[in-house]
Amino acid sequence: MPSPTEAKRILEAALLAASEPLPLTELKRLFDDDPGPDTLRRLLEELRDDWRDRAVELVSLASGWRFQTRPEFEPFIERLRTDRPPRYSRAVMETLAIIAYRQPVTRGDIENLRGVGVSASIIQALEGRGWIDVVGHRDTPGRPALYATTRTFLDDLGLRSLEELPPLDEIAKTVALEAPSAPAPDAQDARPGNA
Amino acid sequence: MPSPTEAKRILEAALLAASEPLPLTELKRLFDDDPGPDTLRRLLEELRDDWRDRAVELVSLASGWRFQTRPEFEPFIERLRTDRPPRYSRAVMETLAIIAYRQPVTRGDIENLRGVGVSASIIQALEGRGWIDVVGHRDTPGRPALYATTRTFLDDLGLRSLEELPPLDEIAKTVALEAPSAPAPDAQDARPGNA
Amino acid sequence: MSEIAAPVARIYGEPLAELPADLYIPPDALEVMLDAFHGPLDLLLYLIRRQNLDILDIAMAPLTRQYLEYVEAMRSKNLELAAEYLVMAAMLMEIKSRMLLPRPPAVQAEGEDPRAELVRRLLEYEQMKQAAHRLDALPQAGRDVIAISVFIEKAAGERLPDVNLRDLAEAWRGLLHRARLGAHHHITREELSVREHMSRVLRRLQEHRVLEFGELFDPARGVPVLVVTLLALLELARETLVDITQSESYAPIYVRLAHAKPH
Repeated sequence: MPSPTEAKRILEAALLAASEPLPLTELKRLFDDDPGPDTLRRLLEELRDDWRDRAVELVSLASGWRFQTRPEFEPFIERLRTDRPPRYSRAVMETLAIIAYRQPVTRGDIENLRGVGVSASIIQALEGRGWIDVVGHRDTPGRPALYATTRTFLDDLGLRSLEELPPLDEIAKTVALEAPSAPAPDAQDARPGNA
Repeated sequence: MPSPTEAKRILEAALLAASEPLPLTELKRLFDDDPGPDTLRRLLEELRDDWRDRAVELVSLASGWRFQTRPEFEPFIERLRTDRPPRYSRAVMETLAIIAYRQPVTRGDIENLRGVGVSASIIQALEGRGWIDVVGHRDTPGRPALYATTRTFLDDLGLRSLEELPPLDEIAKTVALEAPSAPAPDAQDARPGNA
Repeated sequence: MSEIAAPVARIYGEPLAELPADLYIPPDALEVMLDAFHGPLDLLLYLIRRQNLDILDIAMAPLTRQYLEYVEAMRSKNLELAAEYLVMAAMLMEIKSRMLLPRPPAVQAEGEDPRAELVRRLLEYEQMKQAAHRLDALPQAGRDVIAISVFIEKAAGERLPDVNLRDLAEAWRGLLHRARLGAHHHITREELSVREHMSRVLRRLQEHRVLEFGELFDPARGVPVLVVTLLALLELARETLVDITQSESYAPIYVRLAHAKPH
């Protein structure tokens, strides 16, 4: 465990860099030794106090902690918000890509491919946009919904059919053939005798 | 014009909330009375100093100023990330280097230099990332597209201008070869005094 | 396990039980050779650097010999050899032969070493290789540093993001990088078209619950669409997403969503 100052520095960077609120269960993974929820909470409260007089604040929400601008500074920030179009997060884009290329797929299929959970809000964002919908249910336990892209998706992307999507093997050629970085910092790569 | 402390607070909030680097011409719009570029730059430099010992830094890039995490802290932040962008293959990076250092170049120029064909997917990968774009066409048969690097390329690599690219290794300007009439059995390193 | 049983290569038709000592190719590396070397210039540079030869004074005979050994080794493994490698082989042999020829004084006066063009290209390529390396070592936004963009409380007037095909390709590239899907997922245009029709059939079955087999086909859209629709139906049946039933021979065939079991 690093010193409290160093720990706060790491927490601050992680929270500023995050695109979604981070719960304690996530934040503890920043450290080799789990500091425990009490220490973590105390550090976060100290960090919140450090930011007390700034135009950005650290807040604790139902889904975790996040930095956000203070409402009273919004008018200033509003002056800079020209007509830059907002962007979907990588998670949303990857989910959309999987549904487009592998349809019909369940949320479980998407999670398998992405290697991480797919939150309900991602599916909702795409459904709300009218780009995906449920076209059936797989006949397995839980009868999970099968998602597919819609006509609107094709129209909004200027496509006549899915066949006009960029070919996947072309995309594959540009990615470096290296082992993906192990999720755990000290993962042993001593898996015996398999490729 | 607010007090310097207040002005820095507003600048900090705007820069922390921005989704792209902000140039001085944008930042001045935060204030009712334009503080002028010199004052603005001084405030930004002070702000950068205020952040000196943190895991996040304020940097000046080709398109403006932005807050970003320091590379040394990436190992910590990586533990929470599921969305690392790809590491590009050597073919992609070599193509990028040629475009960066030799721009504007055609695909044919790149192929000559690398000695192999450059697939469309490599160009697409770099265009898709927003790192290169077409800046014109060479007036030769087929009118091939001329590629150059973009401002986003500089921003993403932490540079303010192409002049900040890592310097190229010196190559012998004139290839002064001894002209042996028979093939030398072994390489003699009797090159007369050139580096 | 350093034992090599079968001939690893054929050099000029002669089986080679072991690779020559100065031609170190890991036995299983030939397959990845074309990936490892990015073209003939890259391979030549490797050969030159491995022997600490001076690029400015290349000994053509050993270099040409080694290059040809590599090319031959790749060919003997029936690896698809890019034309560029053969062009380079021809160029090397030409330079070598020109250097062997005695040159009349008049020609020598021009002073052009036959290797000059090759050397120029090698140097230029090596320079760019190093440049690529250094670019890759720079801290890269998204990879080594993250741009900060905190949530703006009380965001006014929501605007929907635009998405284009590049964004989609970029998203897939990220997936590939992480999950290494590359090896197993060759989705061709034909497959994509089948998957599109799978979704279409499921959508129609949702509206109608049960459809007669023929109702799913639209002859007006031409033979290719009929074939793709049939393939989509077969795939849906295989994935047990639809039930296809027929009570007796020549009776109508019905298609329904798999879970909508009749009672």
